[in-house]
Amino acid sequence: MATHTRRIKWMPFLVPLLAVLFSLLISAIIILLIGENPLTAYFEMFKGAVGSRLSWADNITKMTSLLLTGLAVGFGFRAGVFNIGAEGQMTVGGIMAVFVGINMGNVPSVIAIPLTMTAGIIGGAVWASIAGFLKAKTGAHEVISTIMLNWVAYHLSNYLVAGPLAVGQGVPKSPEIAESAQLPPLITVQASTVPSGIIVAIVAAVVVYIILQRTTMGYELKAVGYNPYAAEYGGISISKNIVLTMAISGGLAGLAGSVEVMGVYHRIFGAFTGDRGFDGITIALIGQNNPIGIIFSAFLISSLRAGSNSMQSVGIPDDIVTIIQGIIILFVAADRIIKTLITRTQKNKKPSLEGGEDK
Amino acid sequence: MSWLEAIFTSLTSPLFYKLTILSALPLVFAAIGGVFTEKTGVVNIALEGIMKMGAFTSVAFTYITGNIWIGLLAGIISGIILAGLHAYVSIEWSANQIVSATAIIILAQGIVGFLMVPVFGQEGQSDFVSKIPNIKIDFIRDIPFIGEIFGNISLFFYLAVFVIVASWILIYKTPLGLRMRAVGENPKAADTLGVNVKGVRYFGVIMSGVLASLGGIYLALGDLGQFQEEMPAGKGFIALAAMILGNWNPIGAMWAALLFGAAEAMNIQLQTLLELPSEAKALLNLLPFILTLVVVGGFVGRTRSPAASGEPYEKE
Amino acid sequence: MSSNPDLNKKDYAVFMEKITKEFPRVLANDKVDLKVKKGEIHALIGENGAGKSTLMNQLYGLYKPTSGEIYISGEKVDIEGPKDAIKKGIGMVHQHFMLVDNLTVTENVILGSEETKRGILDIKKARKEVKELSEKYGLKVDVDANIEDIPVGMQQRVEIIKTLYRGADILILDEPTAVLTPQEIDEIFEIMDKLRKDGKTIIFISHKLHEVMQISDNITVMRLGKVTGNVSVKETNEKQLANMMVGREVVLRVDKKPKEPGDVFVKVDNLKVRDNRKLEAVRGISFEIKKGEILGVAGVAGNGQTELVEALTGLREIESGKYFYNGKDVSNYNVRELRELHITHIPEDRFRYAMVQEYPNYYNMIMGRHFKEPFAYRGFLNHDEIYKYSEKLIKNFDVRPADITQNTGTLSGGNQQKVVIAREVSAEPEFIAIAQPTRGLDVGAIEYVHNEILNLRDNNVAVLLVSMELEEVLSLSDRIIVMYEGQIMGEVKPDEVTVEEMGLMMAGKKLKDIKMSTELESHGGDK
Amino acid sequence: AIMVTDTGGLGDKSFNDGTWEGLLQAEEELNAEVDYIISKEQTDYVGNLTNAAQDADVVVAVGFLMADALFNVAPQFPDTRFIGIDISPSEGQTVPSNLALYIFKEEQTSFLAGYLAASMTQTGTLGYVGGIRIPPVLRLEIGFRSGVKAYNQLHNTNINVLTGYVGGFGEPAKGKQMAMSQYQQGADIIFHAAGASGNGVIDASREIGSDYYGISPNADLKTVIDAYYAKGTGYFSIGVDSDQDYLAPGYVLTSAMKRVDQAAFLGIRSARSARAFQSGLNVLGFNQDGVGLSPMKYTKGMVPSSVFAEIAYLRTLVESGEIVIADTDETFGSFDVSNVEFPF
Ligand SMILES: Nc1ncnc2c1ncn2[C@@H]1O[C@H](COP(=O)(O)OP(=O)(O)OP(=O)(O)O)[C@@H](O)[C@H]1O
Ligand SMILES: Nc1ncnc2c1ncn2[C@@H]1O[C@H](COP(=O)(O)OP(=O)(O)OP(=O)(O)O)[C@@H](O)[C@H]1O
Ligand SMILES: [Mg+2]
Ligand SMILES: [Mg+2]
Repeated sequence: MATHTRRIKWMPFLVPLLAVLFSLLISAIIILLIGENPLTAYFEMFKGAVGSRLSWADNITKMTSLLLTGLAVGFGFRAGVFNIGAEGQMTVGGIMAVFVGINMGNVPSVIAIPLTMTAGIIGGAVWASIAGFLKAKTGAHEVISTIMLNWVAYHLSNYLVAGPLAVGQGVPKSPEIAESAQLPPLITVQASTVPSGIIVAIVAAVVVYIILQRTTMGYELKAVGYNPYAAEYGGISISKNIVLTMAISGGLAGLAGSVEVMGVYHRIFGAFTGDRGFDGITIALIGQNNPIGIIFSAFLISSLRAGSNSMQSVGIPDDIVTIIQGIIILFVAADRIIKTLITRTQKNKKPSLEGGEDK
Repeated sequence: MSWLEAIFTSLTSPLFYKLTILSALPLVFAAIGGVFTEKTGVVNIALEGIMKMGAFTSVAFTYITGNIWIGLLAGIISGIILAGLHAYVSIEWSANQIVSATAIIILAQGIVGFLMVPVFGQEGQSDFVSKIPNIKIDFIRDIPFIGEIFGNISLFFYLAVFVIVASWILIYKTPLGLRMRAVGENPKAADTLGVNVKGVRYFGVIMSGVLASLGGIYLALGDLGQFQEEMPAGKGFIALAAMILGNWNPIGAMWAALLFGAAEAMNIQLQTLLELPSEAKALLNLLPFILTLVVVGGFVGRTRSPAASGEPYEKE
Repeated sequence: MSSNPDLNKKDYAVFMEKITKEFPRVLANDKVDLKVKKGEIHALIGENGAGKSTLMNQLYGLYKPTSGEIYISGEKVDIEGPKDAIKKGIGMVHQHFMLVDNLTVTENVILGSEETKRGILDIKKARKEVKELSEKYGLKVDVDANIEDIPVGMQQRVEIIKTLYRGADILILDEPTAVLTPQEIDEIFEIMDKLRKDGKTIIFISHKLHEVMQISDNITVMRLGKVTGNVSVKETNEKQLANMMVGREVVLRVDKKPKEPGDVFVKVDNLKVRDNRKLEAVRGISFEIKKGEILGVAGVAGNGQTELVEALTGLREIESGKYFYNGKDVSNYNVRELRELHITHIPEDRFRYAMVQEYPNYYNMIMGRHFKEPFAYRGFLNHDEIYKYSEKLIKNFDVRPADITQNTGTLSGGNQQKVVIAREVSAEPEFIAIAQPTRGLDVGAIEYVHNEILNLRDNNVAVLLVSMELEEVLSLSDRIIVMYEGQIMGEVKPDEVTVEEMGLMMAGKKLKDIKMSTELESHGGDK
Repeated sequence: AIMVTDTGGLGDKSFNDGTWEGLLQAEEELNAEVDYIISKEQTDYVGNLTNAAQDADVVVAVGFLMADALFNVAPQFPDTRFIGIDISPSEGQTVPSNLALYIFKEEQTSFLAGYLAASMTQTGTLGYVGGIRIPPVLRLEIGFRSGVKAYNQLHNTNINVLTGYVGGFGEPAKGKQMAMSQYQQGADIIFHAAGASGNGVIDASREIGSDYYGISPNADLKTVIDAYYAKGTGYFSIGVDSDQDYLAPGYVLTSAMKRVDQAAFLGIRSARSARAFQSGLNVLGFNQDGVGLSPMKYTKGMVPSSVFAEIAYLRTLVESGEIVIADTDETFGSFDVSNVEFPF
């Protein structure tokens, strides 16, 4: 039997890599068209992303919440749930972290930090569980309910920071959480810090990976995601697992909220999530819903965004970076295009049908 | 005025019904657009991005040419192009449709942001341009109650009525519609009967581009006469919810949009009629979202999506 | 073997020459020749995965041959796609139904060949035409019903009407009898015969050799992607066909040793169960199964058997009545609780219910026990044990390819079934409910499965065997109940009942009424 | 001087653009070198401010969302002077000595807007549409209602204000519907403090107004004014933050402006002299030309001069401190100007 499509082991890495490359190429044309030099632009972008300690701090700060919301959405996808509500869950997570964090004044960090963080996780988990519960009990589509819950969370947080939680005159914002509840910075570069939240986020990714790959819980969640009928037949409760999936997914988004509060802002204000919940969808899908892949995709997007600020300094509009992101994601979606190109170049190299040169 | 009085006053005033329709209009277009694409088995969560692009392009071309009809046409074409891109990668390259649609949303945002200053000379929003005029029909205006609702109403209202009726007929009464439903449910079965699966899917996705862009154009050129970069401010996603709540049926989508619109209208009317602390008024804005949650959770429950929705169809 | 060299390509409705079809990792057809004469019923048989469907899909334009040529009525053709095939007068009824669930029968039939009146579907006319067709060939269908609401037998008939509606002269029927009852099969054969008399050519794929012998004129046998034989029905017999298919001697009769059953183990008392549409599907039935006994359940599909099995395995709520297991009332225990009590289940729709297609074989092999030692410990999966266990099962049950890491969904249908059977049989059952265990399997696999079922019995397992294959029920069961409209028509021993009596019970006659009328007859009541 | 925008970006025709105008003014009048950096998301602020601080001796930050970032970055660069526009410290927060903050007495400008609206209404009902209920918006609301209250006290009228909150700054469609609802309920002049949502309010005034006058919505200013005089009544909106009168000439009665350009210019000017730098919180009111009504380029002719006289007089009272405008719900309750006597 002839095997004529050889499996290329590093395909999972090659595809996103080439997606980035192609997008940069296409965007280079746009940059040329507006009369700028793409090489300078990309050099600046690179510098802005990883070129200095300051850019690393900026980059990692962005990456932390992206990674967590990416995990949240990706986890849901693995279990067959489209959690479009990470945004709202992150908001509620942040709110809960503030509620607990501001009361941690006399509590030592060893207790205050886990307590505040847990509050965020629970907040997000409970918020998401509403959608999970509705889906399990009445079949209400999670896309509807999470979208609605996003709006509810949004209005709620606006209400809180301007009303019951408000401090100060000009700014609708909550008070700062107690110092003991703040995440200590890993590294401080001038006013920028590399927040230790990144460690929390990476640990979360590893935990999610283990849950999915190594535990019976993961086995059951994935089974429900792939084929709920089979899961039920195998003695796996669908409704329990849907609620559980939503809770974990929302918990991760809630963690994103609390880490952002504890490590970056130390408080909430209206719309403090900055669309991270929606970014999570992108991150999850670029990372192919794989926790380890999501670490890389979060870093990719955070680097692009950090780099875009520096690109401005050489006259490139910030929107170019948004366009680059769009093109990258388009190529990730249509990874076939790239795979076809790869196999075509492979074939040109050795135009025979026979495989066998796999080493 | 008490709450009950306010609710009663509101329900008996023609304005409540007019506001309901106005809130529902953009959702109706986009949600039926969603119905078209998902009926053929392609998920398109990029309604939001297409609406934005349609809104932007229509105002941009109106601004440049001074002609609203060119603006309208350009807006629709922009929707077709974006949806066409989504269709191309989804249908030809079996792209993950959610990823692709996400890319479309981001692209729309990037392109619009990039073009704001070159086109309008400013970010954030355009100047006011002339907008698509309302249709005033005198004999309708003279009818009590009804006249206040429909006597002076956007052209898009009539367009929406046409779209609702026409899409229902198209989907449920024509060969193309039958093929759409078959392709979205079981593309392989349709294929074995010689139905052009790809062609039908292209049609569905492109129609979603046309309709979603109309939703955006209504907001910008039909309602406000201005483009704002934040448009459509989440309405594309609410439309997605309306499509699901309407069980992937144009009439259902219309009812879902009207439900949402009615809640919004009630919120607005209550704020006007009631003397409440400003906190309470701010919180009244939750009404449409909570009502939708209650309706979907408590009354509607399970909806049935086209079985092959979201799945690429490949031969061999 | 008869391949007549004198005949011209023109005399064949279908002439496929040296067809080769490669899939990424499989050579599905290897220089296959198929010659089908005009107006004949030509049977195509072979093991699971032999390449029958693949060959036919190429004839229907769904796949493009890697190489080889196709002639229709002597004319060389290049079939671009199904549309093209339909134009050339080819119709195909696929192994897996190609029906759109939420459309009506009429809509399914006209799809792709719709007629319109001023741009609007002319459903009225279409209904009439479909009705006429169904009457002409005796294919009873409810033209207005949604596909998802009609029984499989009717779905099968809809598939045939679909091809006739398009005016097909060459009909490909890929395993049309796999899911039908004996009565329905007889009906289909009558229709096929009628079609043959109308001058239509039929290619008929089946695993049931007696059917092949009964209806076809010529037979092509395939094995491992190649043609291994080409015979006329008159010159062959079942045994020879079986050997050609499998490449070895096959025992077509099961060898059941007599055995004294043990104590009553499963007891069902006045059980009532509702179906998905909330109608009562099981209407108060009672029976017992002893240890080491096979209780057969015969009946036409849709008479409550599925719901009964689902109720006994925890998948469906028991409306009323009692379900005792080993003396304990286990009514409405959930699936997991019942599995913990060593109740296992081979469901009817294995592809949908019994496996996660996207999971590798090693995961599917432990489904249902995935949380128990040795496969898991304190919530963590023990992959070493899982691998070891599934290697063993794959070897024991001869799943091909013998690769535990392959996703189950990528196996051939027959091998997917083996995975399910292997798992459920090896899960140390004390009571096993088996539904349609050999549906779609080739003779070699059937032989294997039958032996496994008998082994269970001999190991003192209580077995509930639901099958529409009368022969299967009769040869395997120790006792048989016949279900009709959710009730038991009678309980019989396989050696004390005639096929006719079974047939009458399946059609809704109570056993005691049948006995009475036969008595009347023998006492000369009917003169 | 380098300006760091908030996520609104340059070209927002609002705070960022206004501030940039202040910088340009400084370039012209003070020979300052000016540049800007646009922030796209909240996490950009710290990095952008840091980069700016490395390159310039004066850094201007725009928008209250930058408050925390600014308070973190400023101490890192003691030799650089920072100016925060529309930024105030939190309770108990000490302002670094190299940081000057500028906020506005929004209630002062909306007070005049309220008084003007009350003078102009023919129906005795006014409207107010807010965006999100945040402190500056709330101050605008209370200032507006204070203006109406003042008019009621001084003229013995009983004009009331219908209020509503859109719940967002980017939902013009909803803003418009809210305005339609208030107009229908009797309001003829609506003040908005709703950002881009308020454009819907402005559009509603034009749509309903032109329909009422029986003229085209695109009719020129003269036609609008003639129609207003012919009818004797009309429909108006009132803009906010910048001069929005031009958005719908003849329909936008006035705009309650917040002069961020002035703040930026004052800030840069003070930062460039060694001694005059006013670090800490600066609250700009009428006195510093930090707030005020728009010049009413299109609508001046519609307003009786007696109204302008009253407004000018009230403004002097506020400037001299004789009247303190309410800016909270509590102070609103006790706000009382009934003892004021116009000298004419
Ligand atoms: N689309 C496909 N891609 C890859 N391999 C395929 C595909 N379709 C069939 N095969 C493989 O080709 C071989 C022949 O399959 P085919 O379905 O033709 O068998 P069959 O004779 O119809 O078997 P059965 O009796 O089980 O229906 C099998 O090994 C199968 O796994
Ligand atoms: N709304 C406010 N929020 C915070 N601080 C304020 C506010 N109003 C006044 N202050 C503080 O009080 C100080 C003195 O205010 P004062 O009103 O005398 O100043 P002003 O410039 O004369 O203003 P006005 O125009 O109202 O007369 C201000 O510099 C400021 O620090
Ligand atoms: Mg921009
Ligand atoms: Mg087959």
